[in-house]
Amino acid sequence: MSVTYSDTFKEHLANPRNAGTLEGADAEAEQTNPVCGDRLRLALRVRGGRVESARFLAYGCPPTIACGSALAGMLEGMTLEEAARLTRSDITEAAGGLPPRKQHAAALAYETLQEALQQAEARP
Amino acid sequence: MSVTYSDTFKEHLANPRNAGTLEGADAEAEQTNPVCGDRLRLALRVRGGRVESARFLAYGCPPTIACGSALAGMLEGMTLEEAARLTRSDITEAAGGLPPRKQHAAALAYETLQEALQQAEARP
Amino acid sequence: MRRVYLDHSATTPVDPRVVEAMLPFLTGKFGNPSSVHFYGQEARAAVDRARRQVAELFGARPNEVVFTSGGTESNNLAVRGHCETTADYGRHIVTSSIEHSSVRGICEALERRDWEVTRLPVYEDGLVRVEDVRAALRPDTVLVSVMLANNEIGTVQPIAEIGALVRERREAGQKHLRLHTDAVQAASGMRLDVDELGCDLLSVSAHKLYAPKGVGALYVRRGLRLAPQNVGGHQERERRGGTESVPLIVAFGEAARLTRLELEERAERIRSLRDRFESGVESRVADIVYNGDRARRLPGLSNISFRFIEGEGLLINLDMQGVAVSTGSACSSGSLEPSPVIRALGRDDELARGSIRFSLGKDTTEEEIDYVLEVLPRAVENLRRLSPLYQKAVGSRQMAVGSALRVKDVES
Amino acid sequence: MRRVYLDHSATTPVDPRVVEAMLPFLTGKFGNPSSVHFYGQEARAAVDRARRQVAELFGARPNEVVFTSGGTESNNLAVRGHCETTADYGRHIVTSSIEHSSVRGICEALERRDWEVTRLPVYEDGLVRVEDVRAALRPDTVLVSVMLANNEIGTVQPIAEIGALVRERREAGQKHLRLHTDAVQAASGMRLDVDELGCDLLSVSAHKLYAPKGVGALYVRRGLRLAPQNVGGHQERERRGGTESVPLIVAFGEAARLTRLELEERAERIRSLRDRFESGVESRVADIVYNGDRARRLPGLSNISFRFIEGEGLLINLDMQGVAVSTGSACSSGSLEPSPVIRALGRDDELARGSIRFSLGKDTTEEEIDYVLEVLPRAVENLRRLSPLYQKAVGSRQMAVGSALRVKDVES
Ligand SMILES: Cc1ncc(COP(=O)(O)O)c(C=O)c1O
Ligand SMILES: Cc1ncc(COP(=O)(O)O)c(C=O)c1O
Repeated sequence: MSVTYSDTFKEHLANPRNAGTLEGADAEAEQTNPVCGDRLRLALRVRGGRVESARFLAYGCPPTIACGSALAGMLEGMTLEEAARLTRSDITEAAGGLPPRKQHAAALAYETLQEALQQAEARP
Repeated sequence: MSVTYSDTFKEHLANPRNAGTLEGADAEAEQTNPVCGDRLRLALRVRGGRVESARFLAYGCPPTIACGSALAGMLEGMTLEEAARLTRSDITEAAGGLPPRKQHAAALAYETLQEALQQAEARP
Repeated sequence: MRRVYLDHSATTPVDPRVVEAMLPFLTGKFGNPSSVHFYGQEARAAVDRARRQVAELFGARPNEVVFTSGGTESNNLAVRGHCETTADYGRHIVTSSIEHSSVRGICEALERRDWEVTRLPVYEDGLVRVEDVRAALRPDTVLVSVMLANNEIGTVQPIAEIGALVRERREAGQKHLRLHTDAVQAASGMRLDVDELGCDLLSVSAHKLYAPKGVGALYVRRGLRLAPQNVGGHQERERRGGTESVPLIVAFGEAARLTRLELEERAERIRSLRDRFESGVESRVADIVYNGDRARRLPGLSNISFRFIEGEGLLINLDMQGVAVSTGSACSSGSLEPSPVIRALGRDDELARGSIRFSLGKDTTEEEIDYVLEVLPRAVENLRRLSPLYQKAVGSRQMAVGSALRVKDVES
Repeated sequence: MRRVYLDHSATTPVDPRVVEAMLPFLTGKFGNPSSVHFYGQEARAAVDRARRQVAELFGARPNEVVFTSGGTESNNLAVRGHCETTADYGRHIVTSSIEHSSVRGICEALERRDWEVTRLPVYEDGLVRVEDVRAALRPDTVLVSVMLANNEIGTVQPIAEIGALVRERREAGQKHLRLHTDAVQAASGMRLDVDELGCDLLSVSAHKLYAPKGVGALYVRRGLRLAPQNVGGHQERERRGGTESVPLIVAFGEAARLTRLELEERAERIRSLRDRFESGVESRVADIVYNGDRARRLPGLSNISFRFIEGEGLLINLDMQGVAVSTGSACSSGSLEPSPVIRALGRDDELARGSIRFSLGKDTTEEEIDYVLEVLPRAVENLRRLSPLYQKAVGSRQMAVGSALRVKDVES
């Protein structure tokens, strides 16, 4: 049941980027993996169609944390259109890669992003 | 299938006592183990009710050789009565001991001795 | 980086004295014990000596010891070997719900071949009850297999009592009923005696005793016949085929000897370090739950669930700071496998996922424990601050998350 | 005493380079490959590297390699593992009459469970005929298991041809038919390539390759499913449970690497020493019979029957002079077991009992061979002079036995 993580991945774990919550967020999405119970929360502040700040909270195995960190980190500065074009593998790559059995973490991050973007777009 | 042999035993193998045949023997016995094919031949020259010379030949696993050597060696100088009192375990002991699975060698030596003694006693 | 190994239940480093003992059997004394010549006899003698040493470890006779390739094989040989022999007399096994995956796996395999398996519960204390064993026994039960000490929480089961019960049933006429106990974890922490335990089969593994991985032993009580599993060759009195690993067996023998000599001393040191560790954790980390009875357990083991966070995350965090521990939970695509042992204690998934096993060894030092006590609370805190569960729990306290976070790159 | 080891088919000394490679994995790098932390990853990486090295030894992919506790277990896993999986499609096995006791033993065990086994003859040359395989195949045959090289006489079987035949049948619709070959002896003497051989399963053992006893491997062709035999734990992709013996696996990997590098050079040296040995024996000892085809055999092996005498006696005699060899025959209470392999060549019991295997190794020297050539003729002569069979044979020649005997204490 052993798993090898990359240095980038470990760096996300040791020093997660953009952890926390956001006051006055324009979107606050939370998704749970119904099977394993992993949870990811993503908060965005959007200014002029661009993600000004992104924060995440995560409960679950290390890949969930690393994906949360990678996702929030790469979102800051992106336009909403750019963010909407992100794929699961973009997230995996930014997290430093995931072992085959841990791909569900990127899926969770992706779902959470979609929810957050919907909220952001629904804003006036 | 491993087997440990004693030093006495090995000495019998390295330097068998009384190996060979005997001209003008008073007894020449040969027994074969019908199961495994081991063979022992024992020749005795008897003078005044005493074994003057004893010689053996053996084909078979090392215990058969060692028992032949031990038996022939101990017989020389014995009276026929003494020889008749020898037991299987006397032979085993003189051979330096035998592993449990090799006890049949002493049995073969014992049988050959009995046949030889019968021949010797049948002599005028 | 400073490294502290607190995962001795997973495996142990080989004792230098054990390396010393085995080395000659790699190069010079390399014979095959089945060979009749000098090299073979030399190897045979070494295996015989090791067999005596291992037999002494659990108070058995040398010819009651079968060498195997490890604890897993010992368990396979015990359970399958006995069940195949007795299948005509009954097809029912009693075991516990917290056995090692090897015993668990064999029982499942037997179920697929029409055996019935009763899995006894453990309670919050992680202990099997003798009354439950009594109630589970049926006339067609041929095997009770309950581990002596659990590998995740270290709880020590009442094997002597179960042994007495099994013997009583056997004497009352259920003559094929036998008791197997997996003592792989127990061997490093408590004295073993097969007669006191009343077991008929007992498994041990060398690599939990400071010898190399790849060798173990099964105690088989005199008179008990097993269907061999690895067949071919006359080794181990026809009970286990295959050329004996002489160097590993010699190593195991030496490790058994040292264990027997030093057990009490090791256990005492380890227990006091473990106690220091636990009181240190208690005073530094809130919201923790101990798993398993804290009195009836191995001296070197401490299993703690940290609320709001997940075991593997904590494990990796500690690892990045040089501290090696383990968790019984695994999360992989599409399935969560929270430790079945912790679940069996009645804990919910979250607590089961947040459980960490710290297992100390004979060479663990006070400094190492203190280092872990420095690193662990910070790691727990950092993960909790990332945790939405924790945020919810403390939400009402209006905690200023951002400002308190010690992780980098955090804005309010 | 001078010692010459000519029993490399029984086992080999560990190469110092192999010892060197494995040592770090006993003490410092002692992790359990299943552990997630640093120690575990370090061990996992070492096992992965060794897996690549072993895969290269026989031209396979790393994930087609399953590590086991040795050749016996590899054979057990191959034959039983495949047969249990395919039992619904057929219960017939084709094998040879000269397999190693492990394959023989498993086939016998399967016969007791209602399998049918066809044992192909070998002829005076010790070789299986492909036409015999063809004739033995039935629609319900699921396994052909024929060894690549025999352990007693070294003959190399036509596995590539058998492989082509099996593939042909499989393509013709017999889709569960597979070929297993026991390459435990072959690995040290010839280059292996699973694709050229066309086999689906192939067994090797480290201790025949200058690595320690207690580790082996089974090649399992991609896509082939086996019923695991040692269950519990997720090791070896669920195909073989039990903590991996990292030091032994690392040793095996290094030995495989060295074998691959040095095979041709070793084989050539060994073959020329073997030829020197055989012509030396021929010129010094009468009444000998070679066992097995002398062309199609391993380079290091020479099996000779010495008429009129018995193998164990000669073995012990040689051993007392420091020369280690082996015999396939065993004589124990109430039963004679002349080597079944030599009997399969059509030899009578006497010749089968008088057979001795000389097996050379990579470090055997010319001086050692010359020493054996000095000692062997004398030992044979001494035993013959004790032999009533020999006496009968030379009787007519009126040989003066007593005077010619060189043994001590002999009178005329
Ligand atoms: C309780 C228990 N039983 C069995 C085993 C298996 O032993 P091995 O690792 O030697 O296969 C282990 C350890 O892994 C264990 O902890
Ligand atoms: C042909 C053959 N197969 C299998 C084996 C068994 O291998 P191991 O000794 O590793 O169990 C041996 C050697 O003993 C052998 O020579």
